[in-house]
Amino acid sequence: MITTAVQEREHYLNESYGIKSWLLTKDHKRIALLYLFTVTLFFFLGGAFATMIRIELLTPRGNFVSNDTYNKLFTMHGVAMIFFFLIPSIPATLGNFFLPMMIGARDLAFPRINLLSWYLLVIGGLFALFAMLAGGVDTGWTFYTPYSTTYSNSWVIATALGIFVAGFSSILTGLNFIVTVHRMRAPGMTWSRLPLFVWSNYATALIQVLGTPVLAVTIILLFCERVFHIGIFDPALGGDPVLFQHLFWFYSHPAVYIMVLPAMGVISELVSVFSRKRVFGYHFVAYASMAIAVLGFLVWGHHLFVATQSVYAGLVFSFLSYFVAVPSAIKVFNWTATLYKGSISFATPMLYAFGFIGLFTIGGLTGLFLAALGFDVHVTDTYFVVAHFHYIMVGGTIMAYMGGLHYWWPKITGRMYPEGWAKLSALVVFLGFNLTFFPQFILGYMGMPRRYHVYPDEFQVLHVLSTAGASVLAVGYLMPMIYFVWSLKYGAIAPANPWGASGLEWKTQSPPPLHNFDETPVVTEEAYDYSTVIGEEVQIG
Amino acid sequence: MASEMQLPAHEESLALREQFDTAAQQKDASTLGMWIFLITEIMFFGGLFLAYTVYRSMYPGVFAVASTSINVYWGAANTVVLLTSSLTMVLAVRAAQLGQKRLIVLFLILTLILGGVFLGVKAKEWYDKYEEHHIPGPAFHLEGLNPDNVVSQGHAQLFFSLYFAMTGLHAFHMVIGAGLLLYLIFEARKGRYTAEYNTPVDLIGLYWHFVDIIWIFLFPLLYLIDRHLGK
Amino acid sequence: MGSNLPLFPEAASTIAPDVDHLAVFLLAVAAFFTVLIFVTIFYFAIRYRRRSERELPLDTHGGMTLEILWSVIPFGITMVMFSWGASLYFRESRPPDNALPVYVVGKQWMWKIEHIQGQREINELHIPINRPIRLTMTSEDVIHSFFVPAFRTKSDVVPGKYSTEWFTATKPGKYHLFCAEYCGNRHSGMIGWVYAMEPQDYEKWLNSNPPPSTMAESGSKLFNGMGCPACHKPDGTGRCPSLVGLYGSTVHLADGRSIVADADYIRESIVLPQAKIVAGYGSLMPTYKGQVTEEDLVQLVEYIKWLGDKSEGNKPFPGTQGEPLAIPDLRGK
Amino acid sequence: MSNDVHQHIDSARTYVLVFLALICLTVATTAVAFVDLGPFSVVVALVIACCKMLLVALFFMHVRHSTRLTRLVVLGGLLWLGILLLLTLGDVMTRGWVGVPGR
Repeated sequence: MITTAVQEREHYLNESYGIKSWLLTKDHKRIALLYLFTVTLFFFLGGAFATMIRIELLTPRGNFVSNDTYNKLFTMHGVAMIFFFLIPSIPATLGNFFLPMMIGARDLAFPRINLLSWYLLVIGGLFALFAMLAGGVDTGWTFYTPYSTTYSNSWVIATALGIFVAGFSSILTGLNFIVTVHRMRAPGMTWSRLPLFVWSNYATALIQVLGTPVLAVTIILLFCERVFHIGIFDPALGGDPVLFQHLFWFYSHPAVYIMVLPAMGVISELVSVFSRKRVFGYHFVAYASMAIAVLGFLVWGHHLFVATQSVYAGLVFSFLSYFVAVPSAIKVFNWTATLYKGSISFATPMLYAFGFIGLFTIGGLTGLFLAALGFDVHVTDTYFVVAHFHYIMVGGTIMAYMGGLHYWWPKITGRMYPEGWAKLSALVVFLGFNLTFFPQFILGYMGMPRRYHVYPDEFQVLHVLSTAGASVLAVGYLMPMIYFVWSLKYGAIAPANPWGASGLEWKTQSPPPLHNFDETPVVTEEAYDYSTVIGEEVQIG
Repeated sequence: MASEMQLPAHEESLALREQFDTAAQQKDASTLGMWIFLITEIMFFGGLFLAYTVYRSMYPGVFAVASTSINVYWGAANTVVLLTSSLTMVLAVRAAQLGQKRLIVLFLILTLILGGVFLGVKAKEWYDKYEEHHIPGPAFHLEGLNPDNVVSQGHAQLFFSLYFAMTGLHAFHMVIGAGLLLYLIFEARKGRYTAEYNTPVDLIGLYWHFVDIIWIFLFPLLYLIDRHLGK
Repeated sequence: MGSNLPLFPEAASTIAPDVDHLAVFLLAVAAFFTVLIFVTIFYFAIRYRRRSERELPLDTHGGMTLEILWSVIPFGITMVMFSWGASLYFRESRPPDNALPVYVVGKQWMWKIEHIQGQREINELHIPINRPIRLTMTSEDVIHSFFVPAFRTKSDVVPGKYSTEWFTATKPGKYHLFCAEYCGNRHSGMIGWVYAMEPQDYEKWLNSNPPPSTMAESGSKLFNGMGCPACHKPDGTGRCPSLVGLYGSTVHLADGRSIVADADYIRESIVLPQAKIVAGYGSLMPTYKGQVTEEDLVQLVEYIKWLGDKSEGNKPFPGTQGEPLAIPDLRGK
Repeated sequence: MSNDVHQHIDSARTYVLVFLALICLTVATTAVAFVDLGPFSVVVALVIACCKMLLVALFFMHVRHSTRLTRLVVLGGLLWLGILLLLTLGDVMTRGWVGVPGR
């Protein structure tokens, strides 16, 4: 009965057909799917590079690829994953799709700019792909001068241009989100009623808008220096390579928060829905997002503790770095407290949320290690750092991204994914992830430098463990790819609100109609009020 | 809200896009969007201002000598030209707010001409720099202020790299602005902008003034600071 | 298994045990909070698992006390981490005055090392134990990083300037030396060994590799060979400032600034002489960039450093027989 | 429906007066540049530039009549520029303070 009703109704997917209806769409939902498709491509591309890196590191000798190729592999892994997957991942797919729906809007404020930002990502991606196919780039994703400007003999310019263009995609998405949240909220949708996913995307948008332009101008300077040899960072002319690092990290440290803040937003949604409770300390979690966005701009110098930065600057940056710990801790504690006396379901998205909280906790706490100056001197530029940021970016962001995809899949596609397979894959991802990256903490403390093609024999056992974990992880990521596609045709038809969730996006049909709502919703209740969704009230405790 | 829009179909409602409920909401959103875009521009030029400040603090002497080699009178004249173009731009915005369709076109054309003059003077200055071998590269050479004053060519190149990067990116923004003005003139001639609907004129005005503000800082930093040393 | 799977690096410098103590503290805090969060989540998840599809829990409101507690307590703990790490960092940043100087020049993809006695090594560094060693380092090309895990210390080696690293080895042995900052194709081949030796073995090693001349001596030859004394006359009557007593002293510049004449200043004054003009002198010195290598430069620095001490009477070059290997106290002046 | 509730239209006279002030400041800053004020040359030049920026922003860009949100956006942008400059210069200016090269 539900089936026929759903199939007869018009929604954003069957409202028009043909390539043109997608490539020229101004519908935020379709643009979100274009993004989903694009970033998935880059995720598997980056994953392929990672696979080759891990195979190479099975043995201490460089006998799978040459050192030159290895350097290109880790550089392209970083470029593909960071600039073309992680940064656009949650905001541009899940955010694009659900931010307007969650605030009761028909679309983003600037739909044409939204489409433009997708095209910019694609153009940037094509530049980067061209560089990869033409021979690759070997500077590391950090492009440190003078190696990138003078010494590297690879496709630095094409890659940098790709990142430059993709940067504008990110800026425009951020701009669109900020204006949308300010100007497009439905009647009654006050700031303190905003879902936390909206708050965190708003905070992310601030970073995108304030940070990315600095990366853009840095890339322009890098470009000038490499092409014209004019010496803005060239020590031979009195330039300062450390200035490049300041400019680069002014963006690239906050960029970590571009990746993880939206993930935190997803987790807030998941934890609330699957324990059927309002997020504990809603206001604190919301303000924590804003605090992270602001404080994130004050700490970039902790990447430069051994880079011949002044000792006093190191002191200030270390001190400020610890301030970020507080809002992050607030979030973790509040998520945990939300579970207290809840009604906790073990649906797949919740498993990913548990995974996120655990791995993010480890990633965050090891961040405290790295902010401790005397300790950082030993472990910086080692596998300790590699492990730390993979706990944040893979254990954090990708876990949340997967959790969010499962959670919203029924809304996006109108189909349910197979729960059993999904639970299995969540488990496989969690185990594979830890096996891959936990040994790297030990490797790092033992002194294994990052970006090493060959390494001393005594590190091999840990590297083998890590590679074993990576193959498990790869299976964990391939499984959803397969069953998601499978579900498009064979999945059960999804009801409008399969989880008993309270957000506005669940108050419309699955998949949503072209303009999201049949009529503009009027909001009269706080966020995460489940009493109207679930009829019966049972006290548990 | 939406039902209030059932007014006679004049240009205002035609210009209302479907995601908005009211024209006021649309104008607010566009204005906010423009301001946020200008913030990104502040940060974009901010990187250059940072590089300038860092190197100037490291090599104040050379920067003073290099700065003195630029013709301050062209710079000052160009500042006046650009400020005048800001005046004509704001008068164009005013004309649009009052719905004076012919005046909009007139002031926009004046703004465009002044922008062109600015770029022309800028081109002349760059050409002078080329003649004087002040373009960073193998042929670069900057003379000292007197025979006893040998200038560190590397540091002087840093100054001119920044000079060309900063004035170049500024000029690039002017060119974009000129393109936007052409579009406005074209539309304004068709009588597109009225007292009710003039958001594009308003927004491009904001952009033009912003580019002006950047120049307001470039002028003293590049032309004026330590000029007295070169007397 | 123990030898096949080492899980903890050797600690062979005075600072290493202190870094390890900090590491243990950090690990304890991290383990406590990780276990706390994991256990709590597990407990809540099982205890409050959903028993019926239609159950609705009562709202538990957020509590201000809780929020303040779990903000303030972690913040307090992080401040302990900050102070501990910072004090260690200060120690790592300030070499003791009696440290033995060694010069390091990094280039793609090798470490070139010169002792002030004149011995040169590539990808190997021989040092005595229980004696602070002060590395003055620079790079000929890109950024490298001098990393000795057993000493728990590293510093980037940046072209165009000097960086400093110091350590005191405590155990004789052979320790890994890694380049930790990605530097191109054979980055992972830019490795070597640090040999920490008993003082008498070190002495033996020095004597078995007699160099043609000490660093300061080589520097003095370069200095004279390039014609520097024509202008830089020792008595200060030349067209350029005298370099006697320069090292470690405060220099007043023409633009009004004052700086301490350290290795960086001397290096810069040779390759980019116009960067900092001494008050009262014209900027007539031409650049020697391209005419001197980084290895020449460290010899010149060592020579000028020796000139800095010479005001106290004619001393032999450091590193020659019987001379104490000491550098003047920079901070004292 | 009035969509222009907060649209203030300044008189052309105001704009011309602001313009004249801007020209005067330009002349002043150019003239002062030839006078040796020591380190104050920079201060004076930047103060005049800031005044000019304020005139353009407040009058030509209508910040005077704009919403609190717009003003917040402008201040935020300047604050972030300040962060970028301040923290980086904090490093550059304090290099070598401990008397050890590279620290």
